[in-house]
Formats: sequence, C-alpha cells, structure tokens
Amino acid sequence: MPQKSYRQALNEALRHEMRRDPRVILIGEDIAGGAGCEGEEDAYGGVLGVTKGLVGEFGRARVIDTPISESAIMGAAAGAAISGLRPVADLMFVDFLGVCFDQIFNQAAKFRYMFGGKAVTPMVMRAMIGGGFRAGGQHSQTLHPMLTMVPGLKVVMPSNPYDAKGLLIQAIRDDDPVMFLEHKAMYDMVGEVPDEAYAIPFGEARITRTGKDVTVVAFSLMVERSNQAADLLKKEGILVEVVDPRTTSPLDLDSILESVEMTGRLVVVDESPPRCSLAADISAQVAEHGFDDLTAPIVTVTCPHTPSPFSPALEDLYMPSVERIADAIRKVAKK
Amino acid sequence: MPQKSYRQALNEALRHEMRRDPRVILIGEDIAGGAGCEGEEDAYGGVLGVTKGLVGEFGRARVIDTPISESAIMGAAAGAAISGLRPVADLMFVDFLGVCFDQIFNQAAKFRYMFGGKAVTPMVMRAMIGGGFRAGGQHSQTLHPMLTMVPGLKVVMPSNPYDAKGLLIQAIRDDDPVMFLEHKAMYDMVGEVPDEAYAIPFGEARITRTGKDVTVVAFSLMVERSNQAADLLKKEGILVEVVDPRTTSPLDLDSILESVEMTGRLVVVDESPPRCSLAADISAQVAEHGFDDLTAPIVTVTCPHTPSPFSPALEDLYMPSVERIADAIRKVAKK
Amino acid sequence: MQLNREELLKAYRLMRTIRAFEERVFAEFERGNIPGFVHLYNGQEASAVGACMNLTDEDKIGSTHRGHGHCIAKGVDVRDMMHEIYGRRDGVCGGKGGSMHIADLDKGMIGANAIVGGAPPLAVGAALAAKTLGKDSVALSFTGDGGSNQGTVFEAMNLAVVLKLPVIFLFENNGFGEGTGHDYAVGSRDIAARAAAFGMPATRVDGLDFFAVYEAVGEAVARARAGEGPSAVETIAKRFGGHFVGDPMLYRTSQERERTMRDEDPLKIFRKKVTEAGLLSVGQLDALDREVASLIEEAATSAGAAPFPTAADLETDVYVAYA
Amino acid sequence: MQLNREELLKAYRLMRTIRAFEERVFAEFERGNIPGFVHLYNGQEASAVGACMNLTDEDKIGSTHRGHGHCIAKGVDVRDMMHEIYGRRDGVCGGKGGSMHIADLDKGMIGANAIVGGAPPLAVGAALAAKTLGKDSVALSFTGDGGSNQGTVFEAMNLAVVLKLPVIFLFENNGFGEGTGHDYAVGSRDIAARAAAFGMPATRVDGLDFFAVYEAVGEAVARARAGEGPSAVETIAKRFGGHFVGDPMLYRTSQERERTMRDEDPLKIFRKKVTEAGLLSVGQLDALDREVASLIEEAATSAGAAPFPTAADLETDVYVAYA
Ligand SMILES: Cc1ncc(C[n+]2csc(CCOP(=O)(O)OP(=O)(O)O)c2C)c(N)n1
Ligand SMILES: Cc1ncc(C[n+]2csc(CCOP(=O)(O)OP(=O)(O)O)c2C)c(N)n1
Ligand SMILES: [Mg+2]
Ligand SMILES: [Mg+2]
Repeated sequence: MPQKSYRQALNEALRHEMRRDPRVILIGEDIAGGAGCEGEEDAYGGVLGVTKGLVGEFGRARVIDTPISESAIMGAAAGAAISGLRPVADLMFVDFLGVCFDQIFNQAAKFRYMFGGKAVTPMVMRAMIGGGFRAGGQHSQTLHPMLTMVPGLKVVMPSNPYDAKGLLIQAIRDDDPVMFLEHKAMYDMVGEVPDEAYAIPFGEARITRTGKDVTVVAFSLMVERSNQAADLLKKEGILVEVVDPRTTSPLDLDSILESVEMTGRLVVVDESPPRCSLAADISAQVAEHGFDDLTAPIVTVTCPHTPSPFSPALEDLYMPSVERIADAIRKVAKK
Repeated sequence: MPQKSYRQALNEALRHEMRRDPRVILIGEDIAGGAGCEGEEDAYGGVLGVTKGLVGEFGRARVIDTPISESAIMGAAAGAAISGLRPVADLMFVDFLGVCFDQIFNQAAKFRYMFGGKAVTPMVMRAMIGGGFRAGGQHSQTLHPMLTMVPGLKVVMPSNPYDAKGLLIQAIRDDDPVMFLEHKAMYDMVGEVPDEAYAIPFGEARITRTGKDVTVVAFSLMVERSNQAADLLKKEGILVEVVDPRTTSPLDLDSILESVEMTGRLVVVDESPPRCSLAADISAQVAEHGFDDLTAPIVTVTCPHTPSPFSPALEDLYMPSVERIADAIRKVAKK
Repeated sequence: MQLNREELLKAYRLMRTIRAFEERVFAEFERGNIPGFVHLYNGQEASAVGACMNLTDEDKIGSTHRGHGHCIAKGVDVRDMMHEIYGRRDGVCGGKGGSMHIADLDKGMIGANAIVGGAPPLAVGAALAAKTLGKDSVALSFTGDGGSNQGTVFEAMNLAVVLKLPVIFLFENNGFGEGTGHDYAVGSRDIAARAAAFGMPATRVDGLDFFAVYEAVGEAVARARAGEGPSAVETIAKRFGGHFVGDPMLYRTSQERERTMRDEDPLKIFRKKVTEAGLLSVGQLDALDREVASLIEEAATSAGAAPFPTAADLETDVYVAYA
Repeated sequence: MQLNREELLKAYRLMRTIRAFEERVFAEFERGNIPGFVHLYNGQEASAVGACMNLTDEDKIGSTHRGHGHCIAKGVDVRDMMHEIYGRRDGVCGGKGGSMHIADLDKGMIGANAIVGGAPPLAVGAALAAKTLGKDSVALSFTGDGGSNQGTVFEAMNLAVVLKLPVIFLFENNGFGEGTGHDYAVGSRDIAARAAAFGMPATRVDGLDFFAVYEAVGEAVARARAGEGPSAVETIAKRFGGHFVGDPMLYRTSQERERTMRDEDPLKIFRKKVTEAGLLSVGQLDALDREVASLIEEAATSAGAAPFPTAADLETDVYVAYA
C-alpha cells in the first residue's frame, strides 16, 4: 500500500469528497492564500499545507479564503450547512476557539435539538491541536475536552495517516457537526494510506497493542507515545493493551470496558490539563460501569494544571512523555 | 442573625467591597440600566436585580453600563485588572461565554503564567447559571466544567446566601481571575447572612449533612437537592454525607477523600451534561486517589448528553432531581 | 415595486396577525399559561412585514430573541408557533426550542436566536449557500440596535462584502437594548452609517411605515439577487412594551410610551394610508381583523389543550446518528 | 511637537535597535538557536517608534504576535527580550511566554498577543483604569490590517467611544495578513474610515515616515490626555519579510520585495531627512548603529549561554495563591 503523510492523507480526503459532492466547500483563512496579492495563487494552502493544491482544482468559489473573523467563518459554515452545503471550515489553531465558540456550541451544535429534529447541519470544523512546537500558551492547546462536552457535536482525533483520511471522509459525509482535530506534530507522520476513498465509522476503537496486564486509552499523538511505552514495558514483562477510540464523541466505551474486564487495570493518557479532561471522563465512566473489574486505581497521565509553557525545557516536561506513561503503567501493574 | 436572600447577600458583598476599596468597579450590560433613556436611572440593576442601588451610591463612574459586547467587557475588565483596578464584570448569562471566552481563558487566565509570574489580574466575572427557568437551550446552561478546566482561573459556585456573600467578598479580594457562578433558581433563597463583611476562603468544603453510608458531592443548586435526598433516605436508614466544596477550582479534594474513606461510597451530582463534567472530574480523582476506600462503583448524576430543552415537561426530567439523586444513592448503598 | 390589492391585504393581515399574536401571548403569559420569558414585537410590525414581503420561501431569514414577528412575516404557522411557545409536543420545534428558538427551515426561517448577534453570521452562510448553489435567493438577518454592537455582526458584514454575498443586514432600531438606550450604546449614534463604512449601501428608514421598509429592503434584495452583494437597512420603530413581559420599564416614561402607542402604531399608519389612498376599504381591513382574531383564538385554545412532550422525547433529536 | 536632538537620537536608536534585533533573531532562528516561530517587524519600525515616542512608562500598550518592535519602542530591555525568545529562565517572562507573549508591565507593555484582535479590548481596559484612577495616562493598542477585521476590535472601538476613554487604536497596515492581501480582507479597503464611522477621529499616515506617525499619534494622545476620548491611526508600511521566519512568501513577488526593502526603508528615510535637514550628522547615526550592533551582539551571546528553566519552574506562576 502507498506510504503517505498525515498531511497528504487529509488533503486526499478533501479532494475525494470535493470531487464526489459539489456541495462540499472549504472556508477559512489562507486555505488557499494569495488573495488580493501580487504573487502566486495558492500561496499558503493552509498554514501547514493541508489544503495545498485544492484551489487549483476547485477554484476560489469552493476554496474560500476569508478575513480574520472566526465567528463569521464558523457562523457562515453553520448557516451554509443548514442551507444545503457541506462546508469544511478551517479554524487553523484550536486555540482560536475562544473567539468563535458561540457559533459552534450554542448555534451549530444545538440547531437540531432546539429546532425539534428538523435541522441537519453537515459541517466539519478542522483545527490543529497540541504541543511540541514551542508555540506558547495560546498556540499549543488541545481543548478537546471543551468540545467533547458539547451535546450535538462530534469530535474526532485521528492518531495516524490511515485514520486521518478515513475519518475525515466520514466527517464530511456525516450529517452532524464534526470537530476534526489534527495534531500539529503528526502532519509529517507517514503510514500506509490507500489511494481510493474510504470512510471509517465514528465510535469504533482500534486496538493498537494487545496485552492482558494493563489497559491504556489514548488519542491522537498520545497513541504513538503509549505504543512506545507498551513496547518498552513488554521487555519488562508487562503486557499492555493500547486502545485508541479515535473519536471522543461518540466514544466507544464498550471496547474500553472489554479491555478493562480482561486487564483490571486502566491508565488514561490525555494531552490536556487534568481538570474535567477527557482522561477524567473516561476514568469516571469506567469507575461507574467497570468498577467490579478494577483491581487497581485508575491512573491518569495528563499535562499539569498550567498553561502551555514556551521554553522547550518546560514544554517537554509539560506534555505526557513515554517515560511518564510507562511509569503510570508500572504503578498500576504493581498493584 | 438577619435573614436575607441570595440576591441581597450578593448585593451586600458588592457594596461592602466598593466602599472598602475605590479600585473595585462594576462593568456590564444594564447593571444600572437607563443609560441614554428618558426614564429612571438604575432602571435595571442587573437583569435579576443583584446590582440594584449600587449606581446610586457609587455613580456611573464605578457602575459602568456597556453596549452588548461581551468580548470588550471581559477584555476591558482584564486590561483594567492588570492596570490597577479590581473589576467585577457581569457576563449576565454564563451561556454568553461563547462570544467572549478568549478574553477569559486565553487572556486573563494566562497572563500570570505567560508573563513569568509578573502579572496580577484581580478580576471577578459574575454569571448566572442553570436551569429551571424554561429559558431554552441558550439560556439554561451551567458550563462550569469548561471553566474549571482552565488553568489560571478560579471557579466559585455558592449554594446558599451565606456562602454567596462570603465567597463573593473573597473573590473580589482575591488576586487571581475568578469566575463567580450564581444559580438563577437561588436568587430568592433566604438564609442567615451577617450584616458585616466576611470572606470565606476558597478550597474549603462545607459538610451540609453528615452520614456514614454514602458520600454525595454537589455544588450550587444541587446541594439543596442533595440535602433533600439525604433527609429522605435517612427515613430509609441510609445515612448520607453531603459535601459542598463551594469552589470547583481550587477543589477541596481532601474533604471528599476523607468522607469517602469513611463511607466507601460516592455519588457525584452535577447539573451539566455528563461528558468531561465536574462529576467526571471528581469521580476520576477519587478513582485515582481514593480507590482503596471504595466499596462500590462511583455513580454520577448529571443531565443527559443533550442541550437544555425548553418545555417544562422535559426540563424537569433534564435536571438532576431529588428522586434521581436518591435513586443513585440507594443504588450504591445496596452494593 | 407597486403592490396590488392582494399584496396589500397580505401585508396588513401579517401585521395584524403579529399584533394579535403578541397581545395574546402577553395575556396568556400574565395568566401563567406560558413558561419561560417572552420578548414581544408589537410596535415593530412594519419592519418584519415590510422586509419579508420581498422574500420567498427560498430566501432565508435569521432572527433574534424577539422573533415572533419575523417568523409570522416569513410565513411560519401561528398555530405551530403558539404550541411551541406553550412548550407542547406538536409545537413547531417539538417544544424543545421555545419562544427564543422558533425555526421553520421549510419556510426559510433559520432560527430565532437567544444569543444577541448570533444570526448575522448564519445569514451570511445561507447567502453563501445560495451563491454557491447558483440560486438567486437571498438571506436577511434581523439585528437590534443593541445587537448592532456585537462583534459577530461586524465580522459578518465585512465577510459578506469581501465575498459579495446576497445578504441584507436589517437593523431594527427600537430605541433600546434591554434598559439601555440606543444613543448610549451605539457610539456613533448611526447604525446605518457605521454599516456603510464596511463597504455596502446602507439606508435608514421609518420603521413605522410599511411602504418605506418594503421599498428600502426591496432595493437591497434586488441588488442581492442581481449579484451586487450585501446591503444594510436600519428601521426605526419603538417596541410598545418592555424588553420582556414583566419588565417594569423604568427606563421609559409613561408619557413616552403612551405617545408611542398612540402616534407610532404601524398598523394605524398603514390603515390610514391605504384607506385614504382608496387602495383598501375600512370594511376589508376590519374583516381581516376579525379573521385574524379567530385564528389567534383558535391557536391559543388548541395550544392550551395540546399534550406536552414526554420522557421518550428528552434525548431524541440531538444527532442525526450517534454511534 | 518639535523634537530636540536627544529625542531624534532616541528615535533613531530605537528604530535601529528594532532592525538589528530582528535581523539577529532571523539569523539565530535560521541557525536553529531559537525555538517555536517568530514574526519579524523590520520595515515597520517607524510605526512603533513614532507611536511610542509619545508615551511614558505610565502609558500602556497592547501588542500583537509581531510584537518585538512594539516592546523595544516601549522600552523593554532587549537583553531580557532576547533571553525570552531563546526560552531561557532569566528571560523577561521566565521563558514561559516566548516571542508572542513578551510583556513588561513596569514599562507599560501589557503584552504581545498571539490571538489576533486580543489586545484592543485589553487596551480599552487599561484606559478605563487610567480614567477611573484619575491619571492622565493613555493606552494604545497595535492591530494589523488583517486583525482589523476581528470582531473584538470593533467592539473595543465602540466601547471606547461610549465610555470616552483615553485609548488610541493604532492599525498597522503592512499590506498582508499571513498570505492574504489587505485589499481582499478589508471589504471597505479603508481601515481608518471604517474606524471613523465608530465615532472617533481617524487618520491614515505614511508608516515609513517616523515624523508623520509621531505627529498623528501625538495628536491622538493629546486628545486622550485632554479627556476627549479615543482616536484611530492607520500606518502604512510593508513588512520586509514573510509572515513568519520560514514563510516562502509566494504571495509576494521578488520585485515587490526588493522595491520595498530598497525604497521603503523607514531607517533610510529617517537618516535622509534628519541629515538633509542638518538635525543629525551621518557620524552620529553611524555611531549609534555601532552601539546598537554591540548591544544586540551582547544580548544574543548571553542569551545563547543562559540556563533554561527547570522542572521546579513548570508549575509556578499560575496563580498568586491557590488553596
Ligand atoms: C450575547 C448576548 N449578550 C446579551 C444578551 C442578553 N440580551 C438579550 S436581548 C438583549 C437586548 C438586545 O437589544 P436589541 O439588540 O436592541 O434588541 P431588542 O431587544 O431591542 O429587540 C440583551 C442584552 C444575549 N441574549 N446575548
Ligand atoms: C484569532 C486568531 N486568528 C488567526 C490567527 C492566525 N494568525 C496569526 S497572525 C495572522 C495574520 C495577522 O495579520 P495582521 O493583523 O495584518 O498582522 P501582521 O501579521 O501583518 O503583522 C493570523 C491569521 C491568530 N493568531 N488568532
Ligand atoms: Mg433594541
Ligand atoms: Mg498585516
């Protein structure tokens, strides 16, 4: 199977769906770039190049650059979605949620319920998440817990190129508003990605490592780190099962509970500050529905309750590392 | 001791602190009312009357009505706070968070850390939370989990008039940004409130019912409902301990763990959809740090994963009721 | 843009329907038959009807917390609306939305909105859909004088100009935002001129005069359909009542309110114009009044008797599909 | 507002310091000595310095992601800044902020900001504090042409007018927002006129001419100190480089960039003016250039050698106190 980057996988997904359905449009800041400039068209293709080349094939009528006005972008996408389009809006950094969150959680996500089930709002909001870029407090957050919390919204966190393509295609075909979160540190990650279009259903976890001693649940970039921790501990004789639910909402709780039924031990890894985090969410659901299977405390591995630090020396300590994940697994394995 | 309403207690707290410290100002929409109108001054005093009468004593220079521009309001409060004032900004309904969240979670809450500990941002943001008013999907939320999640922010959820006054005074004297959440359904709740000023420290739970069988943790309006459930179950021979942490950030985890150490059983009540909720947060912390004391699954009582419905017939089912709380307690008590 | 008799009758019927609807909602709310809180539109009828008479079901409108009049003008069924406001299962939103969230997508009514400034970006999106799909339909957003200061509204106007979208920003200046005056909250004291500075034609018209609103919006709609981009229209017409039912209205003087209700009633003004011009007869208008009265009576009576939603309805309609 | 020799020397020194600082940051970034990403200000020096020469340490400025020049113009120590950009423990923000979050409250620099449109509401608050505390100090916010379309900026302008606050909204129109042109993103194509429509004096000036900026902002500051409320100033000056270091700049032509760097260099223009007018000599200016060069050399060298923060620093400075 052809090897492709996470970036390229996403680009392919967008291209497939735009060819397949004329109602699919892209809207955001510099998703093409060069508008109103003397230089080239498609000068940006998105700040990290995911949408590169699409304006060439589909034109500015479907690859729409906007002013820096996120509320208008998200609102326009929502309004277009209930009016017959299937917009893919680019929020760029998820950290910008704060200037447009109303259009997402009070508008798009609530239409269907508030309107008595009559509204269909097929929109995708793409955003870059995560740390490791030394981008500072306002460009390094994940914020997926704030989004997972929102009824009416679906939240996707792909952990590899194959899933990135299949989940983005599903997101675009999905009839509900979907927040699609791409980890900055993964765009250059390469993996097997078929050339054809395929959709991966939401709410279906993937087991990336099998083991009977400890269950680890992780999303996005944390899956790879958890896999590394699992491989490391295998040498120590601790067999770790890594579960990647792929979507946080809907969440494949059954797969998590099944694994915990076997292992009796759970570690949840979450690149986020700890309070009301996704780690807490999953821990709580298992503490309620899988309690009798548990033989050890549920341990969460998260960032500390602080903003993201800029200095590399601090950011490396801030994000959950393979070492911290491994230590947490050892801790529960001992019990 | 004099009996006063939650509303009056809050009004007293504001008055005390404005008299005490000229740097304390109020800013928000219609906190006085009547600006640019032919009628009376102080025509509103806040939409539910909490700030009534303050413009009369302190004048419009310190009780500042604004246009409908929440980002400017919260940003102005934050900018004023790092420039020598101690603003109390009124967000009105917490549901409006979406149009101004950036100024709260990316600006005010992060200043101190991003600026290396040099910034002091003494501001209070007051907001009305909660259901029961048949106010519909965009005026009935609590959103405290989204706020509790934010490093750099403190979050207060008073459950009675006495606490409301003491915690608001503390919030105003506090040197960090504080989100102060007032439940709409409690403004007319009456209780003993001293006339003089007093501050209740953050992070200190209050035990509202003592019992050895089951621990219930609840905040704001849910405390009263939990108390009622406890009284109900006493008749059935189930002794319930109700813990009201009063602030969600900082959280008095020790008091919760102490109680669970005795009861071995925990129910967390939270007026919020379940995902990444405060209920999940507390459950997860106990599942990690109090696991060995637990003799039953931790049960959470929350709203369903849906927006707030308008119809009274649905909203009554939506919010955690005394009955649902009692059922949850019975469930764990049996185990 | 001459209106024929049928259109004039339709305009009057719609305005009267709004007036009667709001008066009934007021009465039923006072009787405790309506939950939550309601924001009434009486006094502003010419604005909604003058605007929407230029629109078809294909055209979209986005509304506000004070949306009853907009919904009726856009053709939403008053019976379904009344049932919704009563919180009943067969309301237009199944009782899940309520007064501030009435929507009827088939009628091009994409939602009342309880977030001030919520609708304009959505209307821009509806206009984008029309343009992208090659339709000649337009979108119109209603925003109050107070709401005109919300950042989302400014962003929406700029984006609409940049993308040259068929959208009309209709600002309803009724003098107040809650208990705060327009002259205080709008620093420039001129909403239309502020909109014009965003790069679109903008006019201020008498919101008491149906014909003035109809023509101003008509020109904006024509420009939009012709692919000439967005426009803004500001209508001036005070609300008769308070911000919500129950508002003591201390910020208004009783004299001013009486004057407003006496001299600034868009229905009276319409009747005077069309009868004096011999376009419609008093008899025709009175007949419509009676017709509307019984329509509203029927709506309120059936609403009061309709069943509430049940536990089975609580968790439905959140997602189209949720694994 | 005649400037004496010392002031002229100060102005030139500041502009040269910004230029040299940015050129060094560029070089060190290319060498991999600076983490994250950096947005450089060279080409726009006259805007920051022309504005800030009107301000004291008591006055506050709010800045952007492209804030180095604003910080230097406001008097932040370049050594502390360089250490911060290197992520070192003794940086002005302890290494926790970085290039996009440099702040120095003692100097009235209330923060660079990585959120476009983040600063104007904060500046309004700083102005509110000055007014409330009875000081005659002012606040000034820097916003780019792209940022001028953010809703928060419009809200801030309106609120400042309503409260008549001593704040100056300085819009730096450098032609681009990332890879999008001002002429595309600003629908009205006139940021100053759009600001004026909010109800405040607004002017557009040549951002290459220190003296033009100094005077326009000077008048705005004088109005603010006199209690006459807010103003807006738009300065026109292209950035020499890309949006960030590493930007291939495909949206610009090399001819345009060369022309810009050759003919639109505010330092060259300043040197020409002051020498031709006989206000300063080439010798004085060259001496300053050398002085600044060694200052920057020293800053970069010490930054490269300074220690990083440690685990003990990770969780400090979040709260003043947290039970
Ligand atoms: C974002 C937001 N801020 C504040 C409110 C509270 N609120 C509801 S209506 C209203 C006044 C709106 O005034 P205007 O836009 O003039 O509309 P009108 O009520 O006069 O029709 C306010 C402040 C809200 N619903 N949403
Ligand atoms: C709210 C928000 N949206 C988008 C961005 C990404 N971004 C950073 S700088 C920038 C361009 C800003 O352009 P302009 O305001 O003209 O400033 P300049 O870079 O030209 O100095 C953008 C889009 C951001 N940081 N914040
Ligand atoms: Mg109004
Ligand atoms: Mg720019």
